[in-house]
Amino acid sequence: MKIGVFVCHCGTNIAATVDVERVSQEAAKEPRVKFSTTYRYMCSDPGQNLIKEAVKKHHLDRIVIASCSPSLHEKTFRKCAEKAGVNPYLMEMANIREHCSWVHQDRVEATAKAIELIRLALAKVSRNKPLEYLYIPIEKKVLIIGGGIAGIQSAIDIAFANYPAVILEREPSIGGRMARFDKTFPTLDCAACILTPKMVTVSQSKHVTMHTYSEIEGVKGHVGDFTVTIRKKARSVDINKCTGCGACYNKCPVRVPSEFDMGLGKRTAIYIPFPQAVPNVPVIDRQNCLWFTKQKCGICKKICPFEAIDYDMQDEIIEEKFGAIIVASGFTQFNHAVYGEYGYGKYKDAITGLHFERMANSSGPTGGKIIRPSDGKEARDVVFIQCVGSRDEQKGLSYCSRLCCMYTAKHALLLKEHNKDAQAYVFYIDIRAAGKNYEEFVKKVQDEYGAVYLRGRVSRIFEKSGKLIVRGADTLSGAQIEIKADLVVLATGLVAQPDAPGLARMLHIPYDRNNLFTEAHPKLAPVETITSGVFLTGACQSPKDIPDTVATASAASVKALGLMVQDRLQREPLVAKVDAKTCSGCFACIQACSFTAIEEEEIEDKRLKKKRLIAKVLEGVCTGCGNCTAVCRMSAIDLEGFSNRQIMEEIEAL
Amino acid sequence: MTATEGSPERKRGKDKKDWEPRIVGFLCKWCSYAGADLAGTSRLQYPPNIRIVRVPCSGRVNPLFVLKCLVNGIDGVLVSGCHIGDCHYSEGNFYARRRFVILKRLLEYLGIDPRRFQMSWISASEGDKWARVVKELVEEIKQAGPNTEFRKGI
Amino acid sequence: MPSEKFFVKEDLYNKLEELSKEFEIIGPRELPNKGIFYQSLKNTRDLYLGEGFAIEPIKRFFLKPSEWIFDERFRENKNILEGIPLPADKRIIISVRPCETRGLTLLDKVFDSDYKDNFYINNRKRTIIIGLACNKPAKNCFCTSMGGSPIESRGMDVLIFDMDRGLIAEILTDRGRELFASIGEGLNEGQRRLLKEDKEKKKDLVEKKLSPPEGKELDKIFESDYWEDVSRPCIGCGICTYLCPTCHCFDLVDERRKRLRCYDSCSFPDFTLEASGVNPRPTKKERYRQRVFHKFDYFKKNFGENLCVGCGRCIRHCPVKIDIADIVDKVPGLKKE
Amino acid sequence: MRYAYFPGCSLHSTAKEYDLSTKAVAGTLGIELIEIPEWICCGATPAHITMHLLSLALPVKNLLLAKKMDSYEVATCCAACFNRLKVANHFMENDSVHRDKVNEIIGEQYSGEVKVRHFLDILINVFWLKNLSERIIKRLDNLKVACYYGCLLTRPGEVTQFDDVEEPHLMDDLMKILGVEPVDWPYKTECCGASFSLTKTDIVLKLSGDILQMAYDEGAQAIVVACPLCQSNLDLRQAMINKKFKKNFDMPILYFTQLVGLALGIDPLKLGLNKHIVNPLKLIKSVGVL
Amino acid sequence: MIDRIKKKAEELLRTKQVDLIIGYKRAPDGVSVAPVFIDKAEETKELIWDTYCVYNLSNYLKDFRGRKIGIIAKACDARSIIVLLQENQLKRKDIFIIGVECSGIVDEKKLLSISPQTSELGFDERCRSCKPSKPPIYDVLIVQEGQRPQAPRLEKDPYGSVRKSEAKSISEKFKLWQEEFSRCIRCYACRQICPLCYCPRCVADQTQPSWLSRAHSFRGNFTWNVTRAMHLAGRCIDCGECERACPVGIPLRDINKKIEKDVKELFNYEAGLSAEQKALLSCFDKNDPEDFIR
Repeated sequence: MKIGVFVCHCGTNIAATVDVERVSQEAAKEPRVKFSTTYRYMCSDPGQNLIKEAVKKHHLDRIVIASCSPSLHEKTFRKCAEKAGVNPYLMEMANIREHCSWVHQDRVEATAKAIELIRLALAKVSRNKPLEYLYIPIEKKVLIIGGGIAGIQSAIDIAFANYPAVILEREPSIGGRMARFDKTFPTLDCAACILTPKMVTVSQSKHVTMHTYSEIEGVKGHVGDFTVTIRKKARSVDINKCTGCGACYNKCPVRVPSEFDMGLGKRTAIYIPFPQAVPNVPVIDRQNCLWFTKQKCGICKKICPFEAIDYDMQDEIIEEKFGAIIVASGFTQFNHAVYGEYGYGKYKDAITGLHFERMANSSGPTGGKIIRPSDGKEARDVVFIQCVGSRDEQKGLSYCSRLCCMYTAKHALLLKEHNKDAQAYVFYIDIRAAGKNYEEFVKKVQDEYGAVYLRGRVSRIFEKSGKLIVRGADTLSGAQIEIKADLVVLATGLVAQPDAPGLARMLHIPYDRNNLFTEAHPKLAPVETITSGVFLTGACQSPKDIPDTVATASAASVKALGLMVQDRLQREPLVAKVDAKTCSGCFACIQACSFTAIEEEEIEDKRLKKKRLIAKVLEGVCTGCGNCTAVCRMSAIDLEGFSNRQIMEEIEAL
Repeated sequence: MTATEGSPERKRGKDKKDWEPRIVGFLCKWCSYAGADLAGTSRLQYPPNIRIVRVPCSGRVNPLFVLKCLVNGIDGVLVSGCHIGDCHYSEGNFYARRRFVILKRLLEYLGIDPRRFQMSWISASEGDKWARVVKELVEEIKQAGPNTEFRKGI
Repeated sequence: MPSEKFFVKEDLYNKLEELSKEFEIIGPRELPNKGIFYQSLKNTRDLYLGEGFAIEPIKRFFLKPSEWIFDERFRENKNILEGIPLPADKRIIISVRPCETRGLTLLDKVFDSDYKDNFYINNRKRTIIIGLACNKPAKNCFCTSMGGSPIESRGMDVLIFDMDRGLIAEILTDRGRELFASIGEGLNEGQRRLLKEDKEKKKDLVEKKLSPPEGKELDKIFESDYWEDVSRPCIGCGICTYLCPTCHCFDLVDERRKRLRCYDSCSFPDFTLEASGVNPRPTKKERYRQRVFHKFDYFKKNFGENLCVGCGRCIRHCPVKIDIADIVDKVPGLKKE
Repeated sequence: MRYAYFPGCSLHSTAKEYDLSTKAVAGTLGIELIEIPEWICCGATPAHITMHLLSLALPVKNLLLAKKMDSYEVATCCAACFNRLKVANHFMENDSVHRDKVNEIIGEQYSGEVKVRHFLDILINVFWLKNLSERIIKRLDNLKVACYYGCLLTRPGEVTQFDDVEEPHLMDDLMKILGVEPVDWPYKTECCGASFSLTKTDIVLKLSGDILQMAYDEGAQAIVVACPLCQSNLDLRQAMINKKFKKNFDMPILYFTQLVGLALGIDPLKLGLNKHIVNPLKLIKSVGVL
Repeated sequence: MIDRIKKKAEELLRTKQVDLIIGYKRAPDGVSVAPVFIDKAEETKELIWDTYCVYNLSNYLKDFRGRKIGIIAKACDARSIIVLLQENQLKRKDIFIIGVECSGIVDEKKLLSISPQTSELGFDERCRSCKPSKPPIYDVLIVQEGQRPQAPRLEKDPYGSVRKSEAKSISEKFKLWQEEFSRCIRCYACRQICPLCYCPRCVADQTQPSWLSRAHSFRGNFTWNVTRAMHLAGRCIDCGECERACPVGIPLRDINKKIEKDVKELFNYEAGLSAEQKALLSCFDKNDPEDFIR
């Protein structure tokens, strides 16, 4: 073993308080050290060339760099070692700058400590093993969980790069929450007009397959090799045969409240959620269909010209492999029934923003007329209440949902458009309109559309002779306000989907106490998670409006495509490894591994001449935390790069 | 060179006066090691008695490492990791916390001065806390005195 | 110079006090409800002269449980091996059982024959052994069957008999004579007669009898399943070997740039584990059979005597009550006289 | 069922009928109410506005008196007394700073071990409505009332733990058992002006007026209350309200205990029905109880 | 009671339900008891059961992996079987547990020192604070008829002795344990007798890296004993075999009880309750104590 020690001056950063020459001489006296020198800037090109020449000249096989912190130049010196013909993992650094020269002024003590730190590095490097980078094959396909605008945009970007994407959507059609909107702020484009073309491009793209009316059952494996179990719920309609002619759902006798229309309108048992549904294939709601409940009717099957209806279709479980996963599971609304002040949700005329969207929508249940759900009369005085659930630690959410101020302003505008003598009153705490043209939009609603903005909270809503009496305060004028409103629209906040924790556990990604998925780093890695290969987009990470959602969708797609373009993913070889002879199969490591990166493996034990189970590390999944090595009583499992021998050698040299 | 002899530069004073404590710190590379780096970049001064061993996570530190250090005559051992909830590997420090409370109480039960083995949570932005912890540690170990329990190699 | 001396305990204690200036005095000491252990006695009154048996034999003062063999220094880019200086201070080990000293004579055959072990030989030279005859052998002692007896004196410098009124020391070697020159006085007729009677009485005190098999008989049953059955309860710990006055297997290991010699036991699973991973004695059967054959077959072929002094320690301290005498006695195919 | 009864100042004076009817009902149903000997003022609103410690020490003194009667449950009718006793228990149990200070003032150790129940709570959750309905002799049919809970009875929710803070319904449930039809009206917990009655009477006239108006609009023939202050604001001030707002309300303000008494067949005079400003007897005759 | 055990063992062997029965038989010295391994039905008459049957036979299960084994198990032995099941060392279907109701086992070392007059029956100190007399897991239970000398239930607080020694000063504790550990001869009987020490290569035998010094110095002995205790944290079910097997009388149970107490008080975790239990050090709780962390 021939070790080369290279002590860096780092200009004066080190040389000022550490006698680098003497350190280099002392290091030369250490056992197994063949060559030791100093240079002003070891990380510079001349410095690195010095290393390369020294390696050639003295046939060095291991290198110790005494300079700055590894978090700065570990990669640099590893590449330099590789170019010099030394395995990159036979190089160790002694941090004699941040941990020595900068923090100790006494020259004698600093020099002594620098020598000891080099001795530690020498001890460690003497036990290093040459390691090769790990390469994991990448499955060239991306799974997108959720078919809202986030999922659709991701699918379009992935398909654009000619890589296959699979959209997994729980509802019968893609489109998500946005499909229910009427207009979008601030441009007032009709939501369907800007969404449907994207849905069509997705449905026609040969790179995108859609599993609608399907749920995710389980995820196994790791980046590059995710195995996902999908349950395709029985649609009772054969997608390939059905042309979407609509004969069936026009004849179906059943009328039940439509979830898509938030219960304002009705739908049949065999139905498509909304006219522009993609795929434009109906689904049979087995809870309400007369055939499934009472074995009666069956009209749809009879009149279907293409025999697409198949009552005894069963759920289908399929397994597919993916290289990356984009989570776009979206949001749901805060349940305003927790507020007694607003009547615990018993007033039919106290609706949420989405109800208003459905009413405003021309293809909605009310054909665009803003009416009072209780008696169907057109609503004249409408009160909008902001921050319902948001910014309320007691009964609601601690965070601000970001976009309610904007959609309420839009609603106030739509109200005026649909009924010119209607009057909107908006109770708010602060108007948050930070996006592009957002503030101007709100200003326009206040000035041109006469919306009355009252800064104050509503203390009570109660019904009196058919009207909703809204009691609130106007803190700017100090007056107590009482408005007899025809309709109250509650701007409920955005919360995570109810099954978000379940999905997070399946994907091994962390989530915060509001069940919103946690990003790898709030500033520097907002669309990634600490589980490599799993990316986040849209409101499932935190409430977002459509522009931000589309932006994060494209960002997540780039991250996923980053994996797709490589046929093999290079990974640091600093992963755990099991010594079969020593492992007793107690699997304390499997229980302790937070990344389920260890599996049971059956081997033929020569000594006992029997098959037995031992632990096996999945190199792709292992993040190298080393927790299993500390839990293993017989030290059968060891971590490359920070192995027991390396650390124990460092301890001996202390 | 074993700790008992120590490097030639460091005098092996027998009595407490001119004895300098030898302390080892197992620092997790994502938080505490970065915290120590920050202390460096902010030029915070602290006594040179501590030697840092870099580990990927506080969860990597095996109780036998701490035991090996104490038994080799090291005067003080510190294990430092990310604050609970910040761990880069999400749960490493939870396991470390549970493992080392057992070891610490056992060592104390067997007569090892509790000050000799300590733990701390230091995040990558707490350079000042790192300098403070090292100062306090050196002070406490100075009071605890040299590790005579295992020094004489009995 | 009379070969027997009579004196009382007080004289012995004072003599030891005086000798302790020149010699390190080692003797058995009783630790309440722990057992009797040989320790270097700071105050000679702690010396235990009763009937009990020390748990660890005096083997550990000659073949030390663990000792550093040599050290490695690194000077001027060269690795230099430095020997460890042999201790020179003189020692007296007193109140030693005859079986233990007889064990030493067997160890001498190993460490002081064509293979010279300096550490062992140095320890033997610098130690004077004063034995104490057994008044009350334990129920698992069977030294008489192995050629020994409660009053056996081979390997001792002086053998002391504990008579009820005082102690009679039988001087055996010059070192012993020199030591006991200034203590007590010669025997009178009555005491000599008492001594002879006491010797006769002690000879047949040992009840447990065992007729050790001949080497040939053992070889015949090397492959028999008998060894599988008797070895099943064995848990593979090191008690019987470490506490046996005659077991002398050791292991070499390098630690902290120094080489260490320490006891090893044939019952440990990886005693014969080879670097290739092959273990010629993989199961308890081979390992226990090795223990019996080494004691009653191989050693006899090499050195003419059985490697067992019948002290009964391995039976007394075996956690699972394996009785080697009973096993050897009931070996299949042994012709019973 | 034995309780240490804490009547409170109103029930010995302006709200005598509440006391009479409570004792009458309890007596008929066999609920033993033993008045706490030498009970003192519960502190009510004036105390906790002026000096918080005083507003805790007074009720704690009463609770200790009850404890000496070795009955660990206090029954009370007045909403203000109920509120003060509950708040005192809450602080003495959870807030060690106040506990030590109050114990130091009183010179005895107390940490909230005496339970406090409102009589309405006793009727519904201890005596059980089922048993009560079996004891009903005369159902008060075709009588429509508005149950008015006021503020102190239910708030603050986590301290009183009495009923739903926004939508209380206990009195409504009780009325149904008596055959009375409770009106679903929004002013169950609206403010009646409380102690402004003396200092700023016009506020009380406005607020109580709104309550009367709402009850009238919802078709209630009378308002049922459980707090002497609500009763006096709605009953005593009704004439002034009529004069000021040119209304002609003739709305009797009854205590729930009085209606329960009538249903149990107790003589109206024993229930103090003759002590009201707005005479309820006319309404009762019309309903056919007498 | 013993004939019911014999009958059951004999039936198991005859019907081939098990290949081997592990039980107790009289030792050659006629008084004490030794483990016995019976594979022929007629040999089951050798089986005995009395207050000398101290061994935790589950220690031998690791030698017969994969074969059908019948084992006689007291309450403490059964608890160690549960831990072995929890750690995938045994398959429940391979083990037929003949549960035996036990009322206390004799401590032979103490018997030697007790003079006959005292009424003490020399019961093992461990049996005095043993909670259940019935094994928590068994296939058949041999109930004890008639009254056999019952081990007196002494201390209510099983950790009384631990708390006493915890209260001592640091130097006092160190001196005590230094003296105890310096007597250790590293025979590893405590490891070999313990049913939970089943590692194919113990860290004590490993030299790369050399976790602990093989030298018989206090340094090596201290490391060995702490390593053994730490590796039993949350696993040791206090069968007391280690202390019984130690030839030099080191109070090993005091060490295990200390960790057992801490683990119970800190994490409310008890070893050997159920085979589905998670290993103590392989899980954590959000609010584990961290008062000692700066």
